[in-house]
Amino acid sequence: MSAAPIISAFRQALTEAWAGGAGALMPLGFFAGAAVLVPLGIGTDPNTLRAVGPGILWVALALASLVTLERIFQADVEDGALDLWLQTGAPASMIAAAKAFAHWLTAGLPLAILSPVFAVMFQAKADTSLLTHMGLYALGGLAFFFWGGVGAALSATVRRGGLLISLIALPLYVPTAIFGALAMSGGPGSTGAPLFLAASTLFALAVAPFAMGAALRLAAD
Amino acid sequence: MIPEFDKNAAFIWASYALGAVMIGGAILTVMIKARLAQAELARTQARTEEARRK
Amino acid sequence: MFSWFANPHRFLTLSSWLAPICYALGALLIAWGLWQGLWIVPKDEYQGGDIMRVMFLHVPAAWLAMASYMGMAVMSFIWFIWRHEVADIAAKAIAPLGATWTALCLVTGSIWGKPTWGTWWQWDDARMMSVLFMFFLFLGYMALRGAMDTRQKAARAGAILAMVGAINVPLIKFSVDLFTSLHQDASVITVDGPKMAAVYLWPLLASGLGHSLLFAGLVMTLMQAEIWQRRAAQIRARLIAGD
Amino acid sequence: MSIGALLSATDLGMIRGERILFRNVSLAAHAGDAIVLRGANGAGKTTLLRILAGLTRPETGKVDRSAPHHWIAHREGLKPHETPFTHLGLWARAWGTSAGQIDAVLDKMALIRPSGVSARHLSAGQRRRTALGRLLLQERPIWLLDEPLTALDADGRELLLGMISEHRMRGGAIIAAIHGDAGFDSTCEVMI
Repeated sequence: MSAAPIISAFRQALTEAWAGGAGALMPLGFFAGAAVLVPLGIGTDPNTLRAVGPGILWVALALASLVTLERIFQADVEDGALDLWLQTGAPASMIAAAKAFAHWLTAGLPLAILSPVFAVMFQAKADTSLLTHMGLYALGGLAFFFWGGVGAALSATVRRGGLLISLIALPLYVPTAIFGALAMSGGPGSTGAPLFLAASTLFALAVAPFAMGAALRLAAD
Repeated sequence: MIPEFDKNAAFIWASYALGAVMIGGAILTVMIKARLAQAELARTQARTEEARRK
Repeated sequence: MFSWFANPHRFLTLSSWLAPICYALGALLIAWGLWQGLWIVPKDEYQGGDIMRVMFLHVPAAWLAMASYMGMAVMSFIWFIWRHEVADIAAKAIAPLGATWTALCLVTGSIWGKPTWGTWWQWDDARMMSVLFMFFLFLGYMALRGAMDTRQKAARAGAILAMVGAINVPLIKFSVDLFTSLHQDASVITVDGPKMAAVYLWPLLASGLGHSLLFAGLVMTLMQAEIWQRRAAQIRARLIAGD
Repeated sequence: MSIGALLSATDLGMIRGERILFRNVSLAAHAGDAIVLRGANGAGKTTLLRILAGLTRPETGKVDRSAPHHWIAHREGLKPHETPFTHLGLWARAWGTSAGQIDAVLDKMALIRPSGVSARHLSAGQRRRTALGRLLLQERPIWLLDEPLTALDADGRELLLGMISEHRMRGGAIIAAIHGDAGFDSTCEVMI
C-alpha cells in the first residue's frame, strides 16, 4: 500500500480546485457575502454585530464547504477518474480523505485566514484573539469538509446532489458549529470548548474517510 | 364524560388531535400501501398463469 | 437468529401472525394509557397543571424517535455486513414511520412548550434539539434512498448514511446538552421516569409500550408490502425477459 | 482459477434493478489471448468489464486476477484542466513509474503537438489517445478495454492494433468490448 496514489490524488484535487480559477476565489465570494450582506440585513449596531460576528462566519464556513464539495466527487465520477483511483490499490478512504483535505486547503483554510478581516469589520476588538479564532475556524472547517465529503460522496451519482448534501451534512455539522461558536463566545463554558472542537474534528478525520470510501465504491459500482 | 382541564385545555386537545391525525394517517397509508402491493402481486401472478397457459 | 433475516418468505409467515398481535396489544395499551392519562391521573400543579398530560403522547414519541433510528442503524449494519435482504427491507420500512413519530414528538413538544415557556420553539431544551436533528437524519436517509436509481444502490447508500448518523448521535446529543445547559436556567419540568409518582409512571410506560408495539406492527406491514412489491417486479422482469 | 490464466471469471451473474442482465458467464484469459465481448447496446458488456476490473460487485460468481490490469473505458478519466502531459505525468507518479518516459509515450501516441492543451479543448480522438497512452506507462499483463476504437481515426486504429499485437506477443492478455470488426483475430468471443 504505497502512498504514491494518495499523494497524486491530493495533487490532482488541488490543481483541479486551483485550476478552476474562480475555485480559488470561491471563499472570497462567501466571505464577502457574509461580511457585507449580513450587516445590511440585521443592521449595523456595533453591539449586535460584535455578538453575531463569529456565528455568522461559522455559517459562511459551513455553506462554503457544501458548495465546493458538491463537485469534487461528482466530477470524478463523470470524468471516469474515480474508476482509475479505485483501481490503484490504495484504500478508497485514503483517496477520498486526500481529496476532501485538498478542497479544505483551497476553500476552507483561506476563509479561516481571512477571518480576522471579517472580525474587525464586525467590530471585534483587534487583539490576539483574532489569531486564536483563525485557528479555530481552520480546525472546525476541516470537520465541515470531511463530514460534507461524506454527503458529497454519497450523492456523487445523484443529479442535483447539492440539495442532498446539505440535508445529509446538516446534522453532522451540529457539534462542530456548537463547539466552535461556544469557543469564541468567551462566555461561560468557553474555556473547554476549543478542546471539544478539536475532538469533533479528530472524530471527523477518523470516521468520515471510511464512510466516504464506502460511498465512492458504491458510486463506481 | 369528557374530562375538565384548566386554562391549557385547548393545548392538550390540540396535541392529542394532531397525534390522532398523524398516527391515523400513518396507519392508513401503511394499510393502503400493503393492500395495493398485495393486489398488484396477485394481478401479476394471474398474468403469468395466462402467459404460461397460452 | 440471523437466518431469520435472510429469507423474506420466512419473514412473511412470521409477520402474518405477529403483526396483528402487535396491533391488538398496542391499541389496548395506548387506550389504557390514554384513559389513565386524561381521565384518572390527578393534575400536577408543580408541573404546570393539566398541560403535563401531553406527556403521554410526547414522551413515547421521543422514545420512538431515538429507538427507531437506532433500530434502522442496526438493520443497516446487518444488511451491510451479511447482505440479508430482510434487514434492508426493515431499515427502509422504519425510516418513514420513525420520521412520523419524530415529527409527532416535535409537534407535541412545541404545543406543550407554548403555555409552559411562552414560545413555540424552545432552543434551550436539549431533548427537543436532539429530536430535531434525529428528524433531519431521517429526512436525509429517505432523500438519499429516493435519489438512487436502483434498489441495490439505495440500500447500500442508505446503510452507509444510517451507520454514519448513528455514530454521530451521541456526539450531537452531547454538544446539544452542553449548548442548552449553558443558556438555560433550571428547567421547570423535569420528566425523569423513576422519580415520577407511580400514578404517572404506569400510564407513561403503558403508552410507551403501546406506541412501540403499534410502530412494530406498522413496520412489519410496510415490510410485507415491500416484499410483495419486489416479488411482482421480479415476475414482471422475468415476463419481459421471456424465460 | 484455471491453470496459468491471467484472469478467470466463474459463472458471473448480474441484476440491474429487477432485470437479470446476464447469468453464468465464465471466461479465462491466458497469456497472448484476446477475448472480445459482443452484445447489443445495454446488454451489459460494460458492466461485465467493470466486474472483471473489480469496480462492480457481481450478483453471483467471482473474478480472480493473477496480475495487474489496465482499464480504458468510454469515460477516459481526464480531468478538464489536465493536459496529456500532466495527465500521463500524474498517473506515472501515482503508479510509481518513472516520469522520464512520458515524452516517448506522447511521441508514440502522436500527441507531441497538443501535449500542453487542456483536456477541455482536446478532440475526442486526442482524449482517447491520451488515455491509451496510459497503457504504455507501465507494463501490466491484463488490458481491459471498453470500446477502445471509438473516436480513433485510421492512424489511431492502426496504432492501437499494433499496440495490442505487441502486447499479446509479450505474453499479455486483452479483454475488450468491441462493436463491429475488431481488426485483430480474437482467441474467442463472448456473447452477452
